[in-house]
Amino acid sequence: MTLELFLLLAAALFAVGLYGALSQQSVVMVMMGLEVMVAGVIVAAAAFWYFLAPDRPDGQVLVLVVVSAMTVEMAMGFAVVTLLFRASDADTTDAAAELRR
Amino acid sequence: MVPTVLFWLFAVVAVGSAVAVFRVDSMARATYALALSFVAVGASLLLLNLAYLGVVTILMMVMEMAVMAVFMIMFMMNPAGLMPMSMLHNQRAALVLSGGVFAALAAGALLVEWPERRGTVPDDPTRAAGDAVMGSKMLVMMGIGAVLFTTVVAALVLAAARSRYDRGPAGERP
Amino acid sequence: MTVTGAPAWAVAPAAAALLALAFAGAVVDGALGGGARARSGGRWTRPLVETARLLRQRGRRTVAADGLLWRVGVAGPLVVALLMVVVVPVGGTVVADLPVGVVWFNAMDVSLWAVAWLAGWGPNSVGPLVGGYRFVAQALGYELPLMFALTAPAVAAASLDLGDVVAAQRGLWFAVWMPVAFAVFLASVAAFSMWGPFRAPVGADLAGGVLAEASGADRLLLLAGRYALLAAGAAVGAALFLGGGAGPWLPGWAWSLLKTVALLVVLVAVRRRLPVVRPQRVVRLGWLVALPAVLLQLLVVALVVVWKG
Amino acid sequence: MLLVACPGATGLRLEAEAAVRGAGGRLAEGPADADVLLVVGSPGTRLGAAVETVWSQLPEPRARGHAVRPGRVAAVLDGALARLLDDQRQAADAAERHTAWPPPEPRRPTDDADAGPSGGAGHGDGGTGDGGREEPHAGDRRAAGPEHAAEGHGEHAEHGRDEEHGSGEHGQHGGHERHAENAEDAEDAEGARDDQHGEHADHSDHSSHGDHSDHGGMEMPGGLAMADRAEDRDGLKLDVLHVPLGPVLPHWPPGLVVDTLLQGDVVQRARARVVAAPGAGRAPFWRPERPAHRAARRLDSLGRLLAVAGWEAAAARAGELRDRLLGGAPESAVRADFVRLRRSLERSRLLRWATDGVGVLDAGQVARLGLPRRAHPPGAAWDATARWRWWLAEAAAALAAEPPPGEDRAAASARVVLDVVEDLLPGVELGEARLLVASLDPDTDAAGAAEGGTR
Repeated sequence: MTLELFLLLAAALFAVGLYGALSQQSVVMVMMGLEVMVAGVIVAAAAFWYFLAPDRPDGQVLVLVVVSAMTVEMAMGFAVVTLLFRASDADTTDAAAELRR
Repeated sequence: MVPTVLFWLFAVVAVGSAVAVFRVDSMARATYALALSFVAVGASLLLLNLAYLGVVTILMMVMEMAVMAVFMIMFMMNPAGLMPMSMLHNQRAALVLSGGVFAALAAGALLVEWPERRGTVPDDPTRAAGDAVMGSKMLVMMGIGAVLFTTVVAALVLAAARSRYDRGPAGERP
Repeated sequence: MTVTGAPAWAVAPAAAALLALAFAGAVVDGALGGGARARSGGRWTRPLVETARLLRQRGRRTVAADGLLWRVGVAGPLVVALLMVVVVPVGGTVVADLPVGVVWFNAMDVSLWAVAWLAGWGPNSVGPLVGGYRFVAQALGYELPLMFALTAPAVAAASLDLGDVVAAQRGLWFAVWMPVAFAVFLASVAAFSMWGPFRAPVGADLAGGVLAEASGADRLLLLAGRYALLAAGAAVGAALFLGGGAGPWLPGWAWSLLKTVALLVVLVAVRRRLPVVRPQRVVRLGWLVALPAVLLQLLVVALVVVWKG
Repeated sequence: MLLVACPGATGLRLEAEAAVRGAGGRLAEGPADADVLLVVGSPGTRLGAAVETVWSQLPEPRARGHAVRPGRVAAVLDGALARLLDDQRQAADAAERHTAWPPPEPRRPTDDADAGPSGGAGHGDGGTGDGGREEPHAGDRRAAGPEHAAEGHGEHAEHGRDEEHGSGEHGQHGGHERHAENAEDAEDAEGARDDQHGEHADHSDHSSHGDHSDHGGMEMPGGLAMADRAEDRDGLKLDVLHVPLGPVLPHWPPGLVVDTLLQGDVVQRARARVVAAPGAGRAPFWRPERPAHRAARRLDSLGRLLAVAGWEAAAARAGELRDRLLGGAPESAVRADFVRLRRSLERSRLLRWATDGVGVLDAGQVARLGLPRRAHPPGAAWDATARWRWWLAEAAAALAAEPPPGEDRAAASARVVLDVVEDLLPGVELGEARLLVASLDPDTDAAGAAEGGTR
């Protein structure tokens, strides 16, 4: 267990999430991609805390904030998707782009 | 030794199921693959002596995924993945970009000269975090609490125009 | 009393104890079931007969079922119950001495959302599906009150460790001065076990709901899982609110067991005595009655803790 | 044990319930939990087909019995139980059944799909196809898809979206042999049943009443139709499912089928009908001129409602009182227990929560149903709570040998009740729908005679 290993895990998660967020059409799937990216951030923050500065709680607080942010993102995301769905019967990003015009 | 083996186990599960999220047809499976990925992430946090954060991550994420599954199936075509179809766009660009990002991040992780470790892990990291949150960073916590609450209410008001469960968006769809 | 961790093999006796308790729950349920003067064996042996019957029965499959997810859902309740039990101190020992046992229990009961929903989703059939959704809807109602009900003992003990919570109850059980939290906790245990008035997810109006398509060993696992959840909930309740292994004369483990069994009997006995509360009502009850009540309780607890210094 | 009661077999049904209890068994909630399929009364064509489907869904080991004559139910049940324990026979059954999966595709001429009137005698699409439903359904169901999926879909509520292995197999080859092998139980009506069976084989298409809409000829996964989408009341366009409730459901009026259009667990549209049964409409079982029967009838309805509401203990008490009354116990002896039951029901807040506001009748409907104009607690709405209170009041009056309370009106026929059910069901959640039907409790015995009272 080294910092590098954990960071590699974080990087892998982040990249997978990025791929998902970019390649998926459905808004809900894009949200899932974002979630995976945030999971990578969580791992990285925790690893930095443990391996670099365990005597200071900042890393933990950061993780806590990130987890909360994730929940917020999810809740708002669902609300937006629901509204979108109701308004235009669409759940894909391409269709949402059309709404802008 | 044991922690290293466990770490690899969790890492493989986390990344593997994260990939599975975007590979499987069935929405239910995708959602629960993501949940599994988060459980593995939480478990790897446990390895870092972060019992509270690890368990809370598992708790929050499993709950989120359970609700997520409801929405997934509500809005997606073909929720059970019984019909083969592709819901992808600009896949190649996404692959290239995320591959590049991974390479850059990995290179950074391996090449950067990380500073020496300062201090030791406290006996009870949970207490340390609690002190931090409740002590000097009380404001942070209150802020988070307020934001969370507002979001939940806002989301529900937006989503549930006339919901049967008054507050809950669930229970609507098979 | 200090709590010490047990070696890893202690999982086996813990699992055995859980199954024994679950079986005891089934026996009590059968005994209280009443009614029939049974020709094949008395009331007390009914769970045995039922187990044998289900083991003999062949499992069945439905068309286009999601077999993998169904399996997860079927095995889930039992596994979750076991994971709950490993952090409960029995007398002076605990299988896994987790410093955040209370949160662990909470995380496990949340994973039941997923498990129950999967058990409903898997068979690709209307009854189970609606049952699974009912569980999630109901869970939205009870989860928040349960979280705060769990917080109350943790605040009073100033620790998330179940061992510390038990130790903090020397002199006065938490059940005595946090009755609201205790009641909400018990109701939530019944709810996540799909039991008593909260058994709408497996209701007769859905022809068995989540259980409707399960037969043979699948059904046995699900039913055993429900009893195991009740037992695990009772064990955690005994530790959180009834002082765990504290008591005169008898050794600690005996008291833990005794209190667990007592809670289990109470939970089991409720089953047939009350009609089912519809999930809508559960949500409304949870948010409008239980949540404010338990928040008030938490306030009282916090004030007491501050006042005591 | 799974009990399938046919319309017109109320007496047999009660006898069977007692026999099951006497054998230390309990009534299963669905085929998955059942070992024994016990059919009482004579099912007609449609119900027979439904019974075959259900039979194919029972897991091994399994046995079935068919009781037609009063007094023989316990013997039939014993026979079925003996066969259940016969290992050799069960092994043979299992082997036959599982080698036959997947069943040979039963190919039928495409144009057979809507040959309704010839042998189905008007109970095919007629019951569902009217009412101006927009969904493409009756008649244009997929001809190419596996038949077995369609059958199970049609008949069985709790399996609305699934089909267990081999109902196709059943219709084709397994069914007849096993039928013969089990025929020993059916002490009479042998010829009649053979006829029905032949008919069933010919017209099993009708058992799917069009819940398979044709998705432009796409091949459906597993032979199942995907859900359609339709507007819902939240303005979200969400999937809808066609799910028939009944005729084989626990605590459900015998032979009743309510074809519903479900969105999530909310009923969007409903059509109710009673499947035909030869035994229906003979001598009515309940004799309103006898007070004990009046009270027992009410207790029977009450027990069903309580079971649907999930209050097993009270349902069992109601059933016990009913049996005592029918067994000839004097009314005065039962009255004390009845009063106790009544008090505990009326005191139960949880029960009121379950039934309050379910199926509120307007004045016209009240008049059509022949209920007194004012609900029992004056000023209350005529919801399910008021109805079970009214039943209690009626039963109490009957036990006290008083004339029935309220205005003396003839009880409404099942068809009228079903019309009211159809009016009330849309917008109601599935569990509430069950309560609603139970609280109106149409008497299907007579309706089954008029070829289902289909319209």
